[in-house]
Amino acid sequence: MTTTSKGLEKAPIPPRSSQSRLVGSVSRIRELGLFIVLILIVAIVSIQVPRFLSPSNIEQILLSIAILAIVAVGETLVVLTRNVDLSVGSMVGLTAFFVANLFKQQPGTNLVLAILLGCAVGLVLGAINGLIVTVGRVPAIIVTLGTLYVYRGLDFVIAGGSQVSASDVPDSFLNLATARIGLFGVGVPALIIFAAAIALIFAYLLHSTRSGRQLYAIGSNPEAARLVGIRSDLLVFGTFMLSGLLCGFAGVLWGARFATVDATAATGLELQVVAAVVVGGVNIFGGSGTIIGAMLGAIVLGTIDDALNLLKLSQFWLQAIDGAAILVAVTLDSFITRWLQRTLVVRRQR
Amino acid sequence: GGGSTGGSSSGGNNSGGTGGGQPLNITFLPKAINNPYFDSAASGGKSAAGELKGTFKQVGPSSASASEQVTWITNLTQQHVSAIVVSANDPNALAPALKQAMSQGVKVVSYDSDVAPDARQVFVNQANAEDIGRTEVQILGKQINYTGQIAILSAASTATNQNTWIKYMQDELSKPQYKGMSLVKTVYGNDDDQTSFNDTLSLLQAYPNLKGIISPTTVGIAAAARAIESVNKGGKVALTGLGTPNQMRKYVKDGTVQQFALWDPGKLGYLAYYAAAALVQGKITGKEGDSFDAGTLGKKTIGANGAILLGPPTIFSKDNIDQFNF
Amino acid sequence: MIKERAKALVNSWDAFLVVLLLLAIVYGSFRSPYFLTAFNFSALTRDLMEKAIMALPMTLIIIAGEIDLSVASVLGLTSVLLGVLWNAGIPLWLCIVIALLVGAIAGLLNGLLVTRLGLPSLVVTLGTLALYRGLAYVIIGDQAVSSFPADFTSFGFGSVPGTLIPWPFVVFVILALLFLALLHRSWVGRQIYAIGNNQEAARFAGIHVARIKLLLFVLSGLLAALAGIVFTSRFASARPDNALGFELDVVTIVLLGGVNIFGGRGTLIGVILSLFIIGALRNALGLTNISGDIQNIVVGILLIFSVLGPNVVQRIREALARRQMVAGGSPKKV
Amino acid sequence: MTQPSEPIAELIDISKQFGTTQALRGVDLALYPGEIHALVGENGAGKSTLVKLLGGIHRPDTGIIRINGTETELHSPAQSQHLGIAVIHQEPTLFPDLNVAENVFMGRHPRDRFGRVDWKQMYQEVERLLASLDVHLSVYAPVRGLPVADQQLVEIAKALSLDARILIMDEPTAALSPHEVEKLFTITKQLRQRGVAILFVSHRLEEIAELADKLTIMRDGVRVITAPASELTSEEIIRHMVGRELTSLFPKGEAQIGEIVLEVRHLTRKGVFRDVSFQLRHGEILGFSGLVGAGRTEVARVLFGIDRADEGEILIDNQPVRISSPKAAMRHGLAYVPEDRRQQGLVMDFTIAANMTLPIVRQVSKIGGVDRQREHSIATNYSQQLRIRSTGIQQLVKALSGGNQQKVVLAKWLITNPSILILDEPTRGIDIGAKAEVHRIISELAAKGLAIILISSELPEVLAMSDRVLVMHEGHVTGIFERDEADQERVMFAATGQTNREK
Ligand SMILES: Nc1ncnc2c1ncn2[C@@H]1O[C@H](COP(=O)(O)OP(=O)(O)OP(=O)(O)O)[C@@H](O)[C@H]1O
Ligand SMILES: Nc1ncnc2c1ncn2[C@@H]1O[C@H](COP(=O)(O)OP(=O)(O)OP(=O)(O)O)[C@@H](O)[C@H]1O
Ligand SMILES: [Mg+2]
Ligand SMILES: [Mg+2]
Repeated sequence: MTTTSKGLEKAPIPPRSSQSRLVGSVSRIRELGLFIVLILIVAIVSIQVPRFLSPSNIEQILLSIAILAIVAVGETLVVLTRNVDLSVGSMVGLTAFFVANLFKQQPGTNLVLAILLGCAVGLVLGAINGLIVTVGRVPAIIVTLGTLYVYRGLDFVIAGGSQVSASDVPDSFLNLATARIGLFGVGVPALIIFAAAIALIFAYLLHSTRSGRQLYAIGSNPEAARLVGIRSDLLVFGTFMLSGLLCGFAGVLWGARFATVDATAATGLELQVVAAVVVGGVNIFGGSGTIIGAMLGAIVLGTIDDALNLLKLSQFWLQAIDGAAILVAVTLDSFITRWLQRTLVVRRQR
Repeated sequence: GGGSTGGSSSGGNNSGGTGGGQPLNITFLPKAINNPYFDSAASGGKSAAGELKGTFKQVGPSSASASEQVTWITNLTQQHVSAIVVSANDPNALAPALKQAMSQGVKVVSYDSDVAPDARQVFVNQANAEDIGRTEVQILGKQINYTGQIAILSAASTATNQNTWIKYMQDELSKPQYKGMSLVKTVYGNDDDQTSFNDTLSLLQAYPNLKGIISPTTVGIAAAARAIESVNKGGKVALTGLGTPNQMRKYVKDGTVQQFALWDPGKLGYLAYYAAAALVQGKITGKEGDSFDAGTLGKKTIGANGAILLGPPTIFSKDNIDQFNF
Repeated sequence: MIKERAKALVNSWDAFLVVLLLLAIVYGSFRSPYFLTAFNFSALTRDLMEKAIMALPMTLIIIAGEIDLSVASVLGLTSVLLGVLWNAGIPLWLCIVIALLVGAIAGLLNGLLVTRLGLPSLVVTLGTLALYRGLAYVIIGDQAVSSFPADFTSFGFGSVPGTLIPWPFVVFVILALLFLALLHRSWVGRQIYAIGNNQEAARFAGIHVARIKLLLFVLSGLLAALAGIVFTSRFASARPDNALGFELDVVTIVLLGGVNIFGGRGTLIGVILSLFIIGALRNALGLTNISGDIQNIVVGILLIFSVLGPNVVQRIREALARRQMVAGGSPKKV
Repeated sequence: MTQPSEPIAELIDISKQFGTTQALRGVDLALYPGEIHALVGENGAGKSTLVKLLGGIHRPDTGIIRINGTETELHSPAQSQHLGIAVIHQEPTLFPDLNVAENVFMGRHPRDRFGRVDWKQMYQEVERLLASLDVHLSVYAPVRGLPVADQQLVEIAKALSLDARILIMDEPTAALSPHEVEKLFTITKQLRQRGVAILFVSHRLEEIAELADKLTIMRDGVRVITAPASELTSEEIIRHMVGRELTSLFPKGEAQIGEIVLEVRHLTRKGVFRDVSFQLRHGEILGFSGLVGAGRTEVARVLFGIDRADEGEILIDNQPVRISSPKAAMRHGLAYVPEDRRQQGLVMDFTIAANMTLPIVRQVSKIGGVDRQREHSIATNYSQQLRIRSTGIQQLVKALSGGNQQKVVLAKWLITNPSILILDEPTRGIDIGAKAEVHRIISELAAKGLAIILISSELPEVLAMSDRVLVMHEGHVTGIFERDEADQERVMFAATGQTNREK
């Protein structure tokens, strides 16, 4: 079905200049800027605390953001289409409780079944969001702000004051979060592998499928997307479903990792996720950004937190510096990106 | 001004108090609802209500917030409940609203976490703060042979009871037998599982030689236990504090935690309900020396500052944990 | 002219909100005998005032196409500052002035980052949400100040003598009138709408886009500080976690008020109505001891249905129109 | 030209109403393979509406559409595309965040045998396509920031890549330079040769004369006449369009040329234009000519305080001035009608009145707020002067046709009562009647002593309207010609940068 301009007079392909290619890699420059910020942080901190770069610490950083990263993948998809999903924290919390409680109520539940059920719950919640957005024509921020309250409320209704503790769930479930998988002869925590695999899969889909590219188109100019015949509603609905699905899976992992689950699990996660996504250079108004960028964003934020901890700052300082770090990171990133653009692409080629 | 306000409010009580026969319409207002600890307390309150043929209700914010508690206090005041039993997120923020409630004839009992003394009639104290603080340090000291770095994982940095306990812990640590132990850091998990969990991991990363952690909060100790276990440091880093047996059962059995303490929150709620009922029925006014019958807990007497003490906490270990279910 | 306006009002969002408010009140009075009392309305109103004060500039900021998520943190920061300064023996009026100043500076920083560096406000204020809240913790540590003079605390908790009108409500009414005039009457308001609708065209029309946005952020910081003072006074307590999470409530109020999150559309009247709708509903539910979570479910559903409902009605009407007469209206959606 | 027997697309008795506006009334139109059908008419005549019906964007209220002889309901753009209809819309509908190549192939990316997007092939295809248009545009460049002209070229490439049997172009040349127009025409003719049916909307009569086989003229939503293009003279076309005789298209009047009001010395903005110097006098119209991308807009932006100059001086009334913002520029008596009315000129959700008074909203305010009465009278006045076709000044500008929107922008700046008026493509996309009016207004303004810079890519317009013509090429001034020495050849020579012998 590939359409070509075969009918037109065959013109020779003009020579490609490397400069013109660079213009096209503006999106890559975005990530480069953030990457430099990351390197700067790492360099400065590891001079102070050499242990910062030890494998165990790196593992700790990645572990601390793994669940967040999975949620951020879904959020990125949604944000790319000029929508937003603020209900992720509530969806994670609800599925986390649902799955943990399942083990508590029905002790013999099969692990795989529980995971699937958790994902299914997330999928349904995401589908509800998607339906109201696409069929109901309600702006996503309103819908998901509403379901942020509603899903959390449901969580409270289901949980009441009860709590699931570590002793209520089987070890096989808890092992999801602590297991290690051998990879190149090293034991890598399963959580990190889950997150990395999900990120890579979706990065690939976004880059190499038509639907993936169409998400960018929708976010970039919804009206034009309609004009070129993109089925925007279907795709937007799909991204909300995926966001729900990933939240469902993240909820399962959440239960496994923290073991104690009550109705407040993952409260406020949405702000962290949105922070990671936007620090990662995904345009909050849609149309540009990548999964890799969002992952970098999460890593940068996780690294900052870890660095502050290793520098043994009083905890009272943590939040303030965390906030300042976000500002510095995005400011630096914006300067670096602009500088790179200016030096690499002196003038647009004509 | 505190004394005079207290006087006038108790004067209001006297004029309004018509003795026994008052309907018992008592509402619990915990720091946050949907918290297992307060839920246990509520079940105690409920059984007391059953014994006294009163009504029991529990309302409150979904996350520990003083301002939402104030909203609830005004709500309850307008419904003219006969008593509010409150665990304060902030001792002073609640005071004006509670005083207003008292001025309208509503009795106020604080439990678990006190409010300003002039804003309630009695305080049902779960345990002596000094005992709790010192006992925690003693337990941990024994476990780590009185040597090494330790840290504290608290709830909110502004939680009054936590801060009082921490103060006594520090005092205890300054005694000579603890000279080999050093308190390296106090962190605040805000009674949130994830925060407490991550705080613990951060402690373990930043202080690789850490020997022990005290977490005098039920949320914190459970999250810390899971965190220690998740990095396979169970048994290498000692953990103690205040926790519920149900949450801690797994970790006690697998050796991550040897000992921890808690009073029975059910009994706390039970006692608080009885105290509120006694106030409503005019059996007590909140004066030091007043005494009342507290059902299965026997006769209780009001001590200094209008406080009623529940009794010493229970220390849980492998040997006794299966006898408890809360 | 007048007829036209009346007609526009009947069809408008604001009219819809008025109906909603009336429904909430009717519902409340059926639910609880304590609802329709002066004392209750006084309490209900008092409870809303910090959010109400912050919602005023938030409305303008969102109409201008930006957002300020840091308001609740500014509230916390100024509250703590007030306490610490007061504890240090500084006269109260000076504490208040300093707190307001710091609030304005906090807003200024937001504004500068947004206008000078061109960073999206969502990201900037997400950062300062953490920064300002963090500074509150840095300043006060594990302390809390509550030793405020009675005169000060009676402002937050007291009423205009002889009435049940809370003092903070008086402050809010004055501010609301000022903001109404600013947004709906003055040229600044016109420029704010223009910026929210088409920032570039506004710039080409000689509007100082950056300056106006800066002004709005400063205003937002200033009023968040004022809300902080009211809050501190009402609870007689300066704590770093004061008003934690209020930003979400404020945004919810503004959005339910019909303000377009992408800027350019909405009215202040709508926001004020929505404020009282949410307040009345929560109060009515609270009076019957329905817990906060269920209240949240109700508010969440209300938020969604307030937009979904009219959409559905509109679509049904369009579909019917198309079916009935072939020469129907435009099927183009808004 | 032999008449093919069967029309490939047929519109029969089509009507379409928007609210109270009857955009189309019983219109018939037939497109034949291998025929270029031109559609002309004043602004708001309903041309774009017709185009959108064929594009599947709007559906007719009544009437029948036949494609290939079968009655069809075009209910979505996708379906329309599927039936072989490619549309270049009047306003570019591109994805600013995506690069040129993806814009061309969005939704139809070439795929390899695993179903993955074949990026390499896509870039090659688009490069070939652009080369065939003789357009030098990087396929990797994001569309955001491309000048309107380049965006239009991307639109054209997109439509051509569809390889459609019906190609509809709604004012494709409005933003193009003569060279690009020529290239487009060549390709259009090639397509005609291959039997594509082409519908072509334009306001430029000379283009129609060159290209069209058949002509349909519309007025107020009604088809006035359809005839072979050769049978109608320009005068007849104009008469059918406007419904009256048009006295003159370029009514350049005599104006008293006065003192120097604006002087620009060695103005430079790095990487964009260099060493631009000129003088402008009261009553003078200074035309700015040049190819697309020559830097004329950039100069205007600097003059109006939107961008900063790196070097050089601006003098107004012989005083050096610093213009740091559009507001400052307005204070110095400047006004600027930008080239992109949707992005830069209008607030779409505002009424006509609010748009017109936006730059002076502060001045029409009293203590009590904006003086609605004064606003109303000002707007009504200008709306009448410029003959803006609307339901009233309270109508939202987004519901106006392109030409009427442009008039609103013009009014908005005339209201500021400027002494120097910069017009950037003021007649782009404006119908011939309105164009004559705009020209008349420009002349009148000059006669009143206003100094005018007229940036235009339409050579006849610049030549006819200007007292002097400044020509730019790649950021340099390559010539300034007096009215009598400026002719098509000289200006084009300078515009293509072939020596600046006239300096
Ligand atoms: N979406 C819409 N809603 C309401 N009115 C519309 C809409 N689109 C077009 N109109 C109106 O329909 C009429 C025809 O507009 P159309 O855009 O077809 O004109 P046009 O001939 O293309 O003009 P121009 O030469 O200026 O592009 C105009 O009066 C316009 O205001
Ligand atoms: N936003 C932009 N980013 C990068 N380059 C730009 C941008 N806008 C214009 N340019 C470049 O600046 C130069 C001058 O463009 P400008 O739009 O001023 O030309 P112009 O002579 O006004 O042409 P037009 O007839 O299209 O208005 C061109 O090389 C153009 O490609
Ligand atoms: Mg048109
Ligand atoms: Mg230009």
